[in-house]
Amino acid sequence: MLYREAGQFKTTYKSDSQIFPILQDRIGMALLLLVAVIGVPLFASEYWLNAILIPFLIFSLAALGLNFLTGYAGQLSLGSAAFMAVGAYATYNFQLRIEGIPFILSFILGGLSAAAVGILFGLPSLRIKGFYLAVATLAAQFFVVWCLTKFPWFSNNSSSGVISAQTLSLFGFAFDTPVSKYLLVLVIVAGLALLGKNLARSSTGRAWMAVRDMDVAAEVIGIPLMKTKLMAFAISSFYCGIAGALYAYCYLGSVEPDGFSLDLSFKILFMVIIGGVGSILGNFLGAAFILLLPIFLDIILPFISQLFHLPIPNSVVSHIQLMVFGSLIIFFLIVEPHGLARLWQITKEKLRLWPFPH
Amino acid sequence: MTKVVKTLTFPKLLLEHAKAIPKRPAYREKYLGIWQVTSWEDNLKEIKQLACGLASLGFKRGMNLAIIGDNRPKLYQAMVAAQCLGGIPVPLYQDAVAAEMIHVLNDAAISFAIVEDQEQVDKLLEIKDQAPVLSTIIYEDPKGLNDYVQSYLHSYKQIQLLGKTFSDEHPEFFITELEKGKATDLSVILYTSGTTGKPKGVAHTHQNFIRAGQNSSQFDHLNSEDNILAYLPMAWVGDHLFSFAQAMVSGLTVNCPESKETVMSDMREIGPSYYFAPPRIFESLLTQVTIRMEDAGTIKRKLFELAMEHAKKVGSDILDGKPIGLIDRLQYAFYNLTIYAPLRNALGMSKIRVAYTAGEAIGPDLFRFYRSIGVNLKQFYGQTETCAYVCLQPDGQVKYDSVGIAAPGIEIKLADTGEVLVKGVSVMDGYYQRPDATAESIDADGFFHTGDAGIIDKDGHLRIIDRAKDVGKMANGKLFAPKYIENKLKFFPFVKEAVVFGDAKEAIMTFINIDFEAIANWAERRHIAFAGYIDLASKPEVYKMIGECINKVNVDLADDPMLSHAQISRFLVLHKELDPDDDELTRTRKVRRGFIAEKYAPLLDALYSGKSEQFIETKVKFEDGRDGSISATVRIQDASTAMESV
Amino acid sequence: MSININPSSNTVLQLANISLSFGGVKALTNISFDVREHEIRSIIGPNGAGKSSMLNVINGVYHPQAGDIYFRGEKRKQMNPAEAARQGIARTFQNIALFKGMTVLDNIMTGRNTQMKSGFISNAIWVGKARNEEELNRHKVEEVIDFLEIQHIRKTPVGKLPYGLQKRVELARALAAEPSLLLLDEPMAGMNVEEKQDMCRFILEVNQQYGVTIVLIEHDMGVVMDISDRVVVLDYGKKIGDGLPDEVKNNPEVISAYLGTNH
Amino acid sequence: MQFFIEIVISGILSGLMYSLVALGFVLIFKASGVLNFAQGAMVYAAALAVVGFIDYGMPMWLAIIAAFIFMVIVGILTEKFVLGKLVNQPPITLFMATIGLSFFLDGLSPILFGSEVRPINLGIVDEPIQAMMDLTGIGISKLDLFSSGIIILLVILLALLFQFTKVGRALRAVADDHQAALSLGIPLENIWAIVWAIAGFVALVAGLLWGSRNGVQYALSLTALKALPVLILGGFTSVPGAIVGGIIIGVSEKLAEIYIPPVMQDAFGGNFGGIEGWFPYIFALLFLLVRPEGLFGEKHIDRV
Repeated sequence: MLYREAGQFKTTYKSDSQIFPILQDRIGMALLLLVAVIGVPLFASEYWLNAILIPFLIFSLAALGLNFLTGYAGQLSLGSAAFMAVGAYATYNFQLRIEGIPFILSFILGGLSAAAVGILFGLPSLRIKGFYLAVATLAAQFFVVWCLTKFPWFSNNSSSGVISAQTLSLFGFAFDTPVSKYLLVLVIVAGLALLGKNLARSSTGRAWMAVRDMDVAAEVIGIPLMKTKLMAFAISSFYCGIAGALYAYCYLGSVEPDGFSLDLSFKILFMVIIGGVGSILGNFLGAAFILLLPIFLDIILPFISQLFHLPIPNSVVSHIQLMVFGSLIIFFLIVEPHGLARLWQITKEKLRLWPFPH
Repeated sequence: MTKVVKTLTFPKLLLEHAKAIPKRPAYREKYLGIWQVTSWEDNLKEIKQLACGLASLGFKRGMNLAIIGDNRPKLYQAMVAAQCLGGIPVPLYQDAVAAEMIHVLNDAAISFAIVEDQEQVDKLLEIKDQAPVLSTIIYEDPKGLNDYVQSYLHSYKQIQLLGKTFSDEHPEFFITELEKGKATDLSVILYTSGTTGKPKGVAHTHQNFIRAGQNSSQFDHLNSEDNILAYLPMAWVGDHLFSFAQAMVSGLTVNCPESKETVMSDMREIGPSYYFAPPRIFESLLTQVTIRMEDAGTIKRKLFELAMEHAKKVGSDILDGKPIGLIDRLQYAFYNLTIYAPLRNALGMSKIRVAYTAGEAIGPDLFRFYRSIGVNLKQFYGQTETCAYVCLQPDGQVKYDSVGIAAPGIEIKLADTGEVLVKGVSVMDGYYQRPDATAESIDADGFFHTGDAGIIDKDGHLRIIDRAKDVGKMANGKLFAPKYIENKLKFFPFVKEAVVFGDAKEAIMTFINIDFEAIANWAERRHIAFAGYIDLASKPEVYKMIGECINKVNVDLADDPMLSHAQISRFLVLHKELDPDDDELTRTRKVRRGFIAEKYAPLLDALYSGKSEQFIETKVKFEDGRDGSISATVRIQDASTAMESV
Repeated sequence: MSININPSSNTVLQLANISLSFGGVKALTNISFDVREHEIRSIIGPNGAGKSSMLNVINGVYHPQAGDIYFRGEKRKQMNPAEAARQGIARTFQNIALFKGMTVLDNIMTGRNTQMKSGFISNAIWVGKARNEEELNRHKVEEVIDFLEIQHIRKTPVGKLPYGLQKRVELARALAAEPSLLLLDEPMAGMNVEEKQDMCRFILEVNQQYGVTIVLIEHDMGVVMDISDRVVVLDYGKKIGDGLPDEVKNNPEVISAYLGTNH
Repeated sequence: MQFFIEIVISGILSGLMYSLVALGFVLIFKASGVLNFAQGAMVYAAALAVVGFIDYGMPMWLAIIAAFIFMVIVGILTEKFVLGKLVNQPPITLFMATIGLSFFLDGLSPILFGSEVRPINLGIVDEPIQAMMDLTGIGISKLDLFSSGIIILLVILLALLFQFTKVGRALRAVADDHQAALSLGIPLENIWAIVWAIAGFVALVAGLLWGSRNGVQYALSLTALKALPVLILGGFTSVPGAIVGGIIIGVSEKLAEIYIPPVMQDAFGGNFGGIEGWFPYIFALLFLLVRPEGLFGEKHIDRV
């Protein structure tokens, strides 16, 4: 309806292969970024920054990481949290043990460590497929968390492996206020999202999708399976690793290995499913959804209980949350396997065709 | 805007643009997925190479160059290339079958032909023996032709390479040849669609088309910022005026679609600022709109209907800049945001400044629809012999039933037979090598006899009622204007074609051709099962519905004292679609009434003899050129006539 | 698309005593034949004769237990699909093997992956090298699209396409790799007459215009006899005929094999 | 030595418990190609149902029957409203759906039957068999032995069912070829419903046995994680695989528990207990790298 595409013709492949080929989308994106960079810091409350926006961005990044592996390359992983943990702990140790290392560098190194671990646990994908692989990734989940708990070195001998993040500072500027942390996270996540999008639309991304959709055919047209799969594992883990580092440094401040449990992995998986497998945007939608849902339930359930005069104890609330999560996953898998991203896509199509229905 | 100079030719205009606006796009062509741009300076380069190449093959001043194919920059360039050498481009209808081309090739003594692709090459090879003069065929798209061995076949590229070397050897050749060109030289020969008899070549001089182009460009303030979509046959005078003459004069950009199938989407992409389409295209677009809207949700459809009503109310007045109340304006603005603008966008008409239609009378509702949603649709009048440049509708004074006022540099008057006579800049030099025919149509005072009957209303607007020769007398001696009635019928979305008979008869009969798409849709929504065209055409429901349309027309006619006697008394729905390939329509889809009367004589007799049905078998030409025949028993029905309103 | 000619010999591919079996089941027994430069070589035979297995052996999807393959004079026990692709062997599959989740354009672009060298980092950064490479290959792909006349479905997801068009897209993907040897597994299966005519036209043009050598599996005898230079006949995994179309047509063994099954 | 044997035996016994859960997975995977991650949640649900019904005042036997009925209903509903709606979806999608299902059940069952930890008393005490203790000095819990007995019984029962009943044949047919199964004149939906019912029953047994050892609590839901390595080892489709795999995992796990941590302790210092969380996975994984088709699985080729 707001789209006016007549006259937006492409005279080069460059312009034809832009991320947002339609002018109106470019404008919309620009506005969104403007709000995120200027509007939010001005108006958002501390609660919003700490409890919603920062984790939202971080989880989006983690989901993006998993989406590369599961959504694009078709390798289901249940161990994302483990790679986040590696990222967090590696970053912590680089900060701790290398005098005056720029935190950006330590983040990157953290990400790379995660990537390395990712490749290690990706190796089975060369021999095994599907469920076997999914189960195999659980090995990473349990093993990594166990290692971080049991080897005191990782947590600098703190009890039960808890680490508390050092404050990040760049050229003497310390990222210690919610706003500064938010902006830092925003920049990193936005940047990585852009790189991710480029990857997804490049030959790399196509190779991933080819392997996902039909590995035999992919091999027959000359796509090396091993390289492609391992790269997916590496890049995916790298993104998760960075997300883990941000999780520790910009969100929680101090984390313990058990914080990166199987539940967290599932949470991220759900973000991907509900957001949309094989989509960049989807990760953000999914993260927002999964994060806001509990908050929403906390608000709505007491209201309902009053409405029907039936008391709902807190334990039940958490159980209801589980149920809602579970049924939502099933609902989305049945109704829209491609998640919110596809829904958005459909609405967009409708807007483009307006006033016509199709 | 260039001044009219006695020596001005199209090649010289090319030079000017290449100098003045070298980087502006002259052509865009959707090819390999993107719009490939040819700037004016490159345009000059391309044309120079081609011209020199042609010259090196022996193409000389005064020769004619046949051009056959869809609208392609290279083919437009070929026209200029020929003109640079003092040759005359002769565009042919690309969808004509081989046999139809023979006449033109021989009549214009074509020795050189530049064609688009294998399809056209094959046609020419097929008839080469019947066109003895044809000695060189140049094709643009080599696809599928690489194993063709004929020595007289050359690819466009080859020729341009030849041209490069040639112009390196003779650096001055091109410019000197170009300078020799005079404004009074022939610039193009366009063959009339030939409603009757063999097509005649209409010869125009450079100054004819340049002046027509200049005046009309000034009339609508066209400039190098404008965009037009070139999708109508290059052999048709309209395309030559819009996509060639006006483009060469005003330097606007000509955009060529990727293929026939993609015209609509390509139009959406380009969003032309200047657009021409014959009424039938505007009509089918509207039909699509209505059909697509029918599947919309109730709310949306309601909104749409409201918007359309409001548009009917104030739309065209707003476009004509008439004073409108604030509330109405606000309403219109709201609907514009929610419906009109998106609709224009969907039709690819968002950026249109000026849109024209001509060739046939356009239905009032149809016409008003486009104007009311903010598309500045206007009508003009002209024919091949007058560069399609006789009358234009000025902005602000547009009426659906007129074709506008005499265009700048044109003088019109009516003969006492009612025939429209034209004199002025755009009148042809003459029919190519047909002084006899020329003498018939251009009288001593230099007035061209259009063969159209018309009247001039109080504010000087010309109104065409019919072909002069078709304006006949009925048995009772009263006026009979079949086309006028046919058009009224065709204004109904369900009627694709109508053929009205009654000359020297006591009653008026009509054949109806249903619009299959529209009626099929109509039938489906009423759960009327049908087996195909013939079956659908014979459905009682369809007859009933068509009957109602005809009654409306009769009521309409009754209002007009001059024509109230000329109401339709009986009708039938034809069992096959009238088709140019069967010579029932001209290539420009005008009905050949006489031919049809003969071909369907049994039906016509049945109409007059009061039968209620009639069996008939008819020859048809299938798409692939095979001959066949279809037969059906056609139902005939009486129409209810209306009382004359006094 | 480039013409890729091997001057040394005009035999591109030589299969010597190939035997292949799955578990106990014998798919191919002791089969030998050769493929010459620029020819259209057809493999025919009743269902389950092992035709597809033959192709799978040629480009290394299956690995024969016995026999040798000589490709461009180079002897090898078995091929490896990816390597075969890099050496200019492309193919289509009997039951379409397109990437369902991708658009037509992307599917065909994957055919260029072997030609695309830029690493994932420059891909991620996108500007410069990676991007130019992308555009270069896009142009190549668009040429293929133009050649196969599928402009109008460029950006449609392949899943949404009718069968005939999917087959065409798969051919496009194979052609995009600019192969010197093209393996076509029943390219016309399940097509209507018109689609078949088009497909024939394309195959012939690929063969003539771009000099691509073609190994063709096809059920439609009319087509096979029309367009192939030489024909191999398989039956129950054994070679029962080899030669010019006419020779094969009149080979009694072949006839009997076909009398049994209805083709 | 004696100690070693004791470990091995207890390994076997606990391994059989794993097998029991794995069995549930295998049944459903064989029939409908779904890796039912919710199997653990079903165990939890079943056990909760039993104690729940007891709390509602039913006698044990009735509670068990009621629980079984409950499980059957859960199974049928799952088939109807989850998997039934996901036919022709890629297996991964189905798998994720079952993850959702497990969340749903983990939420639902405590709401229905209460979430506080409760014991199940099968009347068998969890203490070593004295006689054997005296004889060999090896202590084996009666409960373990009883459980093992039950499990073996169950397996035999299932085997018989598969071999000698029409349903069984249909089930086996459906495993390798849906069309063939249809030809037996049993609609797939029914077959799947039956399978889910059986899986529910297996879950119930598992729930009872596990529950009677360490009480009915959320941890039961995690038994799924115990079964998964067993599955990689034994293959998703093989009943014997599940049994043998379970035993192997059980034994190796127990041994590892005893022998690995001390070694590491010497190497790095600190406490390295609790390796059972990951050891089975790494173990199964390494095994898989050597033999991708698993214990009894057959090599399969992609037909193209």
